[in-house]
Amino acid sequence: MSAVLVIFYVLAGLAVLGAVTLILQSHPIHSALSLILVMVSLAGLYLLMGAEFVAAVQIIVYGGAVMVLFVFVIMLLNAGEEEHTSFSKLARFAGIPLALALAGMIAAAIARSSAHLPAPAMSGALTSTKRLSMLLFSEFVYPFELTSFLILVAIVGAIVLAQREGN
Amino acid sequence: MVPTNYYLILSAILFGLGVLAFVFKRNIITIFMSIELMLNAVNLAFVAFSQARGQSDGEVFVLFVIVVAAAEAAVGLGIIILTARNRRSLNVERVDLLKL
Amino acid sequence: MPILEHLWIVPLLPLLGAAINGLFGKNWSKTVVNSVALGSTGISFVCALEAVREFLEYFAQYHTGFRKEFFDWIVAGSFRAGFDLQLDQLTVVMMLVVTGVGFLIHIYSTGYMAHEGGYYRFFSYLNLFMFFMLILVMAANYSLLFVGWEGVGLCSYLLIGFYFLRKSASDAGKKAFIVNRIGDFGFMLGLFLLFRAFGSLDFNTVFAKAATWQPDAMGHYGTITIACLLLFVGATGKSAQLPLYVWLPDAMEGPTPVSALIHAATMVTAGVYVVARSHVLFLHAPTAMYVVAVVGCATAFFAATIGLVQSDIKKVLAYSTVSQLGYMFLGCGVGAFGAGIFHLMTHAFFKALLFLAAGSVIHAMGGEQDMWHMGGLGKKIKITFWTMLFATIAIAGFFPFAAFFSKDAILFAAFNSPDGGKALYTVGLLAAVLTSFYMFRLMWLTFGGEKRYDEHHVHVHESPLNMTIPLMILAFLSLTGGWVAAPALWGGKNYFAEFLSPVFGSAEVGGEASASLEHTLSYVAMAAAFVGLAVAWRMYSKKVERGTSTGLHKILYNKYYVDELYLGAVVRPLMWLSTNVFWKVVDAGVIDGTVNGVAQGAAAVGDTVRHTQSGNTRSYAVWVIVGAIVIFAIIFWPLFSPVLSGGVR
Amino acid sequence: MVPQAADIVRVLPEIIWCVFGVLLMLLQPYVKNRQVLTFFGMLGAALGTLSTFLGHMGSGFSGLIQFDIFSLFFHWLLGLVAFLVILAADSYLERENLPAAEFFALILFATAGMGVLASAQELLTAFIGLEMSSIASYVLAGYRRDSVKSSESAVKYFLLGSFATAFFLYGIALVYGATGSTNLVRIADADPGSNLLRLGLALILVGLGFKVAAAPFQVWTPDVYEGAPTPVTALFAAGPKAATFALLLRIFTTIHAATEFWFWAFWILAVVTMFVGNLGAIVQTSVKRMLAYSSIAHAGYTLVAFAAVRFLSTNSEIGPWPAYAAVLFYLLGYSLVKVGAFTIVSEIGGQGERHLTMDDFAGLGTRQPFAAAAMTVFLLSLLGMPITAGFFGKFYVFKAAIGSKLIWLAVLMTINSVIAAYYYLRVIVVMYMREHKGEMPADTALSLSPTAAMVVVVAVAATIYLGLFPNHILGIVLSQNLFASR
Amino acid sequence: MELSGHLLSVVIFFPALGALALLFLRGDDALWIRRLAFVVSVAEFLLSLIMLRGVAIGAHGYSLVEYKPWINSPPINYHLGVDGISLFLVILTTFLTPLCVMASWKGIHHRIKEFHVMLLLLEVGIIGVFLSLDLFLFFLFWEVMLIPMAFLIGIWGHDRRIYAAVKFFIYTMFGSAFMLIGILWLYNLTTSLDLPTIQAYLQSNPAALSHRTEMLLFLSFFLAFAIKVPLFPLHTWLPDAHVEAPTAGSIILAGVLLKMGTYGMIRFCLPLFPDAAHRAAPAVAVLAIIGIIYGALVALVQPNLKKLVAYSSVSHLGFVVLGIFTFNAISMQGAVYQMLAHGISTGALFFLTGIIFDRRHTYEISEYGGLSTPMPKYAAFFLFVALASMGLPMLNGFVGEFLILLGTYQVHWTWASWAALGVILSACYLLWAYQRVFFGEVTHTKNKELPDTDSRELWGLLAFAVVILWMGIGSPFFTHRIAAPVDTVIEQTKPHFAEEAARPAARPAVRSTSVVFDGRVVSR
Repeated sequence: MSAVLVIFYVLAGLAVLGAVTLILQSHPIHSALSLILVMVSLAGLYLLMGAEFVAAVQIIVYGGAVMVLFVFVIMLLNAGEEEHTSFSKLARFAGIPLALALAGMIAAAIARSSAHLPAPAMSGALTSTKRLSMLLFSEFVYPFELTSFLILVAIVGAIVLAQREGN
Repeated sequence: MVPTNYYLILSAILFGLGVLAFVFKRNIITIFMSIELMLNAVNLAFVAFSQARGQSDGEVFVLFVIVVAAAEAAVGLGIIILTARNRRSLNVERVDLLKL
Repeated sequence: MPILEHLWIVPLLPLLGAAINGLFGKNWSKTVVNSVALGSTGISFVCALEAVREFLEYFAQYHTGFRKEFFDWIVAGSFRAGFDLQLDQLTVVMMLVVTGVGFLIHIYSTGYMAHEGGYYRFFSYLNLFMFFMLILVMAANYSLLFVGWEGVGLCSYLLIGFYFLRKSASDAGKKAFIVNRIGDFGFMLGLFLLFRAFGSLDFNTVFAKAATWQPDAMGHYGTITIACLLLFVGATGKSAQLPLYVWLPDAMEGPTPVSALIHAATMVTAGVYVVARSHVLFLHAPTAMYVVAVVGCATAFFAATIGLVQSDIKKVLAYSTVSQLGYMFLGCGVGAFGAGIFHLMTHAFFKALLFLAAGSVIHAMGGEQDMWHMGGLGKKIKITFWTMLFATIAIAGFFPFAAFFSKDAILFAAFNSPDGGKALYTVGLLAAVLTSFYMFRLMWLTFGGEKRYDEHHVHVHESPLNMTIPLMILAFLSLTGGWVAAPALWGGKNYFAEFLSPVFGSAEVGGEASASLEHTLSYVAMAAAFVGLAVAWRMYSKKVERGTSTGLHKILYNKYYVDELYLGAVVRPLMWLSTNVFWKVVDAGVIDGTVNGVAQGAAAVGDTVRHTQSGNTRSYAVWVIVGAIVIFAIIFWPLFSPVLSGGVR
Repeated sequence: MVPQAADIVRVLPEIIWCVFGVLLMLLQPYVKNRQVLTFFGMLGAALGTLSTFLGHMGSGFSGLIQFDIFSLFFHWLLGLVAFLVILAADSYLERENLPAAEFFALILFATAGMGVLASAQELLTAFIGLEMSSIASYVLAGYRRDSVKSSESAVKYFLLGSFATAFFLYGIALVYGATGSTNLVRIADADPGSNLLRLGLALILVGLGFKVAAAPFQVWTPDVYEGAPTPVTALFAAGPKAATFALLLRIFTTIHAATEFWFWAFWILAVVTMFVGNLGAIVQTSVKRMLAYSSIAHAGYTLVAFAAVRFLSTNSEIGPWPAYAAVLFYLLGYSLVKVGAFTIVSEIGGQGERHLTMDDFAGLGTRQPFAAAAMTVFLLSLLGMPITAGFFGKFYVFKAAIGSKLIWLAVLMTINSVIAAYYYLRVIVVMYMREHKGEMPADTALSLSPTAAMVVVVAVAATIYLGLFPNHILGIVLSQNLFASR
Repeated sequence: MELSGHLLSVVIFFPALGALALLFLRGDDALWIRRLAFVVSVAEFLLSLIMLRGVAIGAHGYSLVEYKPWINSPPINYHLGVDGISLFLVILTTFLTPLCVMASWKGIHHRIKEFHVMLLLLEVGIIGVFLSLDLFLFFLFWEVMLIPMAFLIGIWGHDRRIYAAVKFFIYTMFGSAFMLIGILWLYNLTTSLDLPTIQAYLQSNPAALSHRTEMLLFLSFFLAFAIKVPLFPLHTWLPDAHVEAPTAGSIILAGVLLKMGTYGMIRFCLPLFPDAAHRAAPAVAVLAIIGIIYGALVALVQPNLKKLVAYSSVSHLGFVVLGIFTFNAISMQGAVYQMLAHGISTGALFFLTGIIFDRRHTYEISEYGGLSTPMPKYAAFFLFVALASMGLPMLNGFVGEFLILLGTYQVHWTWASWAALGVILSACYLLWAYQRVFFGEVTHTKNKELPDTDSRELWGLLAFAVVILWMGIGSPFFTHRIAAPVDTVIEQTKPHFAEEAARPAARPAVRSTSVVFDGRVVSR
C-alpha cells in the first residue's frame, strides 16, 4: 500500500468526517468549521492529483473568502443552536433513507462505470497552470467574461436585498 | 497511484452527504452550507476527471464553479439576512407561509 | 267533368269554412258564422252529389273507379305519398253519408248550440272534422287516408273537450286521443309492413299486388295477415272495439251533436271503412278475417250488456254504438263487406237520429241526462218522441225498418260463414235481444211512465224547428233506408249490394244460400227483437224507481271496471316508473351522479395534490430527491430503455 | 482560438442586455424619474432583440455557442418577454414604491442569462447562463423586501434552485468524465452506451426538470410564483422556462442518445406534471396561485411534445421537426399569454397585492370590461380554444404526439385539458356571472394603468393573431435548418 | 351573381359584422340595439335564402364551394361548401335567430348589448359548423360556438345558470377534445384535413384503416356528436341547460345546436367510417330507441314545462339518430327532415314557454291552469305547435317521424316497432301538459288577468305556424333537395366488407327478426 494511497485515505477520511460533522453539529458555527475542514482536505486531494492552482484557489477563495462570509453572517444574525423541529413528515420519515438511497445509487453507478478510467497523471505544476490560463483566455473566454457579469449581478442583488428601508 | 474512481466515489459520497444534509438540517445557513458541500463534491469529480484524461478543461470548470459559488454565496446570504430580518427565525421549517 | 276533375273542392270547402270561422268568427254574429259553416258544408254536399252523378257517368264509361293525383305530399326515395283522391262506389256511399248526415247535424247544431259559448269555435271544429272525414273516405292511398284518420281523431279530441272548463271533458278528450294513438301505433306499423311488402301505399298498387300474392312455403299469407291484423288494431282504436272501446263512452262529454256526428254516424265507422276498403287484403288473410269477426261479435255482445243498466241516456246510446259497430265488424269479418257497409249506413241514420233526439230531450230537460230523472215526456215533446221511437224500432230490428235488413244480412252471413259461424250467429242474436231491450228500456224510462222530475225547476219544451226538421228527415231515412238492400223475399232487391259489387266484386258471400233459410233466420231475428221488447215492457212500462245496484248489475253498471283496470295496470305503474325510477334514479341519480361524482373526485384528488405542497422546504427537497430516484429508475431500467438492449447504434 | 468579431456579434444581444443593465445602475443615482428608467430598460430589451439581425448564422467561440434560427427565435421570445415585463412593471413599482433601476437591470441580466442558455452549445456556458438568470431571479423574487411572502419565495427559490443546480452541475461533471468534453457536438460523437454518460444525462435532466417545473420537481413553483412580485412572476412563467426548454431541446437535437435515454422519463414526467398541475389548480382560490399551477400543467403539455421526438426522429421521413415546432410555437403562445394574464393579475391585485382571490375578480366583467375581456382571451388561450395562440400550440403538440403513435399520451392530455377547462372557466364565470360581494376596496384601480394596458393589448393582439394566422411563425419554427448544421 | 363567389363566407360572417356594429351603440340604448340586431338577423336570413339558388336540385357533391389555403402545415384550408343537408340547417339557423331576438325583447333587461352580440356570434359559429368542409375548420367553429352559448346560459340564465353553463361547456368540451384526437389521427393516416380529399382517399383504398383503428376513430367522432345530440346516457346536460337558459338560448340550443350532432354523424361518422358505422349501428340504434322511450316517459312526469320540452327533445332526436343509423334512403331523408321539423316546432315551443315566463316568471306547470280563458290566442298557438311536435299529419313533425319509421321498418322492423311507441307517448306528455296548463278553471288568481299575446309575439308565432304548415304539406320542396346528398352519403356508407363477405344482398321481405342483432344489412 503506497504512501500516496495512505494520504488519500487520510484526506478522504477527513473530508467525509467533516461532511458528517457538518450534518451532526447543531450549531451553525460548528457546521461552518467542519465545512472548512472538508474544503481543506479537498485542497489536499487536489494537490495529490497535481492540480496545484485549483488547490490554491480552493484554499483562498473558498476556505478564505466564502467561508469567512458565512461565519460573518452567522455572527451578524447571531444564529444560535438550530431548533429540532420536524414539521415535514416527509423529510422526517422518508427524507434520510431516500437521500441515502440516492447517494447509494450515484456512488454505485459511478463505481461500476468509471473503473476503466486511467489514474491521474501527476503533471508538472507550472505546465498545468499555464495550460489553464491559456484555456481560460482563449477557448473559455466567453464564459469567463460572463462570470464577470455574474458577479455584477450578485453585487447588485446583494445591494438590493441588504440595503436598509427607505434608502 | 490512486485509481480515479476512488476520487469519484469519494465525490459521490460527499455529494450524497450534501443531499442528506440538505434534507436533514433546519437552519437555513447550514442548508446553504450543504449546497456548498455538494458543489465541492462536483469540483472533486471535475478535477479527478480532467486529471485522468490529462486535460485541463476540468480544472477550468472548477474555477468557474468556485466563482459561481462565491456569487451565490453573496446573494444567498443576502436573502438569508432579509429573511432573518422579516421573521425572527432561521429555521427553514418556520418559513412556510406560502403553502397548499 | 268540372267537379270530378276538381274533386278536392268537396273536402276543401269545409276546411275553408273551418279556417274562416276559426280565424275571424270570434267577433261575428251567430248568423254569419252559421252561413259560413252551413254554406261550406251545404255546398260541399251539393258538390258531392254532383260528383257522384258525374262519377256514375264516368263509371258507365270506363267501368272503374275514378282516381286523380293532385300534388305530392311526401316524396322520399322509393316512397311517395300524394294528395290523391279517388271515387268509387264505396267512397260514394261514405261521402254521401258524411256530407249528408253532416249537413243535417250542422243544421241541428245551430239550434242546439244557440246558447253555448265558443259558438264559432264549435262550428270551425265541426267543419274541420268534415274536411278530415272526407279526406279519409276519398283518399286514394293509405298515407293520405292516415291523414284523415289522424285528423278526425284530432277533431274528436277538440270537440269532446269543447267544454274545457270541465275537467271530465278535457280528460275524456285526452283519453280519446291517446287511446286512438295506441290504435294508430298498430295502424302505422301496418302501413310500414304493407310498404315493405308491396313497395307502395297506393290502394291500386297494393291491391293489385295483393291479389296476385303467393302464399309462402307454409301456405300462409304471413305478411298480409300480419298487416291486416295491424290495420285492424288501428280500427279497434278508431271504431271503439275491444279492447280499445273505453274512450267512446267518455266521449259523450262532448256536445250532443258531436256525439251524433262523430261518435255515432261517421268517425267511429272509419275503422269499418278501412277494413272494407282493404277487403282485398283481408280476403287473403283468413285468420285476420276470423279475428275481426270474433272481436266484432264479442264487442257487440259485451257492449250491449253494459248498455242494459246505464242510467245516462247518452251513455246507453254510446254503448249501443259500440255494440252496433261490433255488428259491422262481424259482417266484414265473415266476408259480408257489403252488409257491413250497409249496416254502417243505416246505423248512421238511426243512431244519428237517436243521439239528436236524445239531445233534443236533454235540451228540453235543460241539460238533464239521467233517465231516472225523466219519464212521461212522451206527451210533452211529441216530435222528439215519435222520431226517437222510429229510430228505436229501427235499431231494434223490426220489419220494415232499416236495421232489420242490415242486421239481418250480417247475421245471415255470419250464420253461413264456414268456421264457427253458428256460434257467431248465436252471440250476435243474443246481442240483438239485448239491443232491443235496452233501447225500449230507454224509451220507457224517458218518455213513458210517470214524470220523475220537478216541474218547477225543469220547464220541458219542444225544440225549435231547426232541430226537429233534421230529426224528421233522419226518421224518414231510418224508416226507408233499409229498402235499398231489401232481399228479394221481402219483395225488394239488393240494389245496395249490386251498387257496391264493382268494389267488393265476388267478395259478397252467403248470397247463394237457400231462401228458406234466410226466411227463417229473419223471423228468428224479429222474434229476438220482440223478446227484448217484451222484457223491457215487463220491467219498465209501469212506475219504476231506481233500485240499489248489486251483484251483476253493479258490475255491469261499472262497465266491468275496465277503466279502473287500465288505470291500475298500465297508467299508474308507468307514471310511477317514470318518476321514481327513470327520472329520480337513473337521470338524477346514476347519470348525473356519475358526472358530478367525477367532478368531485377530481376536486378531491386536487386537494390531496395541493397538500403535498406543504410549504416546507425540506419536504420539497425530498420531492426533488424522489424525482431524481424515479428518473434513475427509469433510465437504468432495461425494460424502459431500449439502449440497454442494444436499441441505439 | 482567439475570438473573432463575428463571435462577438453573435452574442451581441447578451452584451447589449448586460450593458444596458450596467447603464441603468449607473443612471440610477442621477435619474429620479421612473419613466426614464423604464424607457431605458425597454430600449435595452428592444435593442438587444433587434441586434440579433446583425449576427449571421454559425457557431461562435469555438463552438461554445450556436447562433441559428432556433436561438434567434428564443432571443426574440425572451427579448419580447423582457420588454413587456419591464413595461408592465412600471406601474407596479410605482404602486409598491420600489427602486426601479435595479429591478430593470436585474431583468435585463436575467434575460441575458437566458439568452446564453438559448444559444449555448456547451454545457458549462449553459451553466453560467443558467446561474446568471437564476441568481437574478432569486433577487427579483425577494424584491419586495418588506413583504414576508416575497422574501420567503426568494429563500425557497434560492435554496431549492441551488440544490437543483448542484445536480445539474454534477451531471455535467459526469458527462465530462464520460466523454472528455462538455461540448454537445463532441458529446454526441462519444459512445452513447456508457453508463456514466447516462447517469450524467439523468442528473442534468433532474436539474433542468426542476427549472421547467416538471413534476415532481414542480414543488417550488406555486410558492415562488405566489410570493414573487407579480411582474416577476410573469417573467418566471415565461422566460426561464422557455430558455431551459431551449437548452433541453438543443441537447435533444444534438445528442441523439439523449432522446433514447430520456424518452420514458419524459413520458412519465409529462403525465405526472399535467395531472399535478391541473388537479392542483382546481382547488385554488387565489388566481395568482392558480395560474402558477396552470403553468405547471403547461410544462407538462410541452413535455408531451418532447416525448414525441424519439419516434419521429427514428421512424418517420419528416423527422422530429413537427415536435420541435410544436414546442417552439407552444412556448411562444404560452409566454405571451402568461405575461398578459399576470399583468392583469398584478393590476387587479392593487397595492400590496391584496386582491388576488377569485372573489376579487367577481363582477370584473362590469367593473373593468376591457381587463375582463382580455383576461377571458388569455384564459381561453390557456384552455386551448380556437382562434387563440394556445389552440394552435395544443394542436401541434397533439399532432406531434399522435404522429408518433403516443395515442395514450394524447388521450391523457385530452382528459387534462377537460379538467383544465373547469378551473379556467371558473374564473370567467366569476368575472362575468357573479357580482362582487361587499363594498369595493378603494384602491383597486378602476381601469388598467396605461402601461399595463399596452402590455395587455399587445398580448391579446399577438394571441389572436397567432390564433388566426400562425403561418409566419410556423414558417420559422418549421424550417428544416432550424438548427444550423455544424 | 357576383356575390356567389363568396356567398358562404358572407353568410357566415355577416352576423359578426352586425355584432361589431352593435358594439358601437350605447349600451343603455336598448331599443336600437334590439332593432339593429333584429334587422341584421333578418337580413342574414334573406342572405341565406340566396343559397337556395346556388344549390341545384339533385346536385351531388357541394355547391358554392370556397377554397383558400390558410395554414401551410398541416395543410389547413378555408374550404366551405353547401349541399342539400347543410343548406336547410343553415336556413333554419338564420330563421330562428331573428325570432330569438324577438323572444328576448321583453325577457332580457341587463347587458342587452352583450346579449345580442353573443347571439350573433353564436350564429356565426353554428353556420360555420354547417358550411365548413375542412375538418380543422369544422372543429374550430364547433369549439368557438361553445363560448357564446355558455355565456348566454351563464349570464342571462335563471337561478342555477352557472351550474348549467359549466356543465354544458365541460360536457361538450369533453367530447370535442376526443374528436380533435380523432381528427389528428385521421390526418396522420391520410395526410389531409380536407373532408372530400379524405373521403376520396378512404373510398379508393378501403384497407387504409384497420378495423380496430376505424372503430376507434368512429368512436372518437361519435362521442362528440352523441353528446351534442344528446344520445341517451349522455343527455343530462340538456335539461339543465334548457331550464336555465334564457328563451333565446333555449330556442337556438334545441333548434340548431342539437342538430350539429346529428349533422356531424351524417357528414363525418358515416361516410368516413362505413364499416365501423355498420358495426356500431345496432348498439347506437338501441341507445336511440331507449332515448326515444325514456325521454318521453321522463318528459311525461316533469313538473316543469321547459324541462318537459327538453326531455321531449331527447326523445325526438332519438328518432333522428335511429333514422341515420339504418342507412336507408327513406329513413335518412326522414332524419334530416326531422332535424328541421324539430328545430322549428321545438323552437316554437320554447318561444311559447318564454311568453308565459315573461308574464309569470315560472315554468312550473302547477303555477298555471285554465290559461285558455285569459289567453285564447296563445292557447291556440300552443296547441297547434304541440300537435306539430307530436307528429300530426299535415304538420311538420309527421313527415320526418313517418319517414324515419317507415324507412327503419324496411330494414329492422323491431327497431321501428319499438321506436313507434314514442308516437303514443309524445301524445301523452304533450296533451297532459296542455290540459294541465290550459284547461279547466283558472286556479291561480295571478293568471286571471294575464294579457294575451301582443302583436310582436303574435308575428313571431305566425312565422313559426306558417313554416310548420308549409313543412307539413309541401315537404317535397325540401326532400327534393335533400335526396341527392343523402343518397351520396348512403353510397359512401356502403360497408367494404359487404362485398368481401358474399352474403345474399336481398333478404326475404318478412320474418327478418335476425336482422336486428346484425348491423350488416345494407339497405337499398
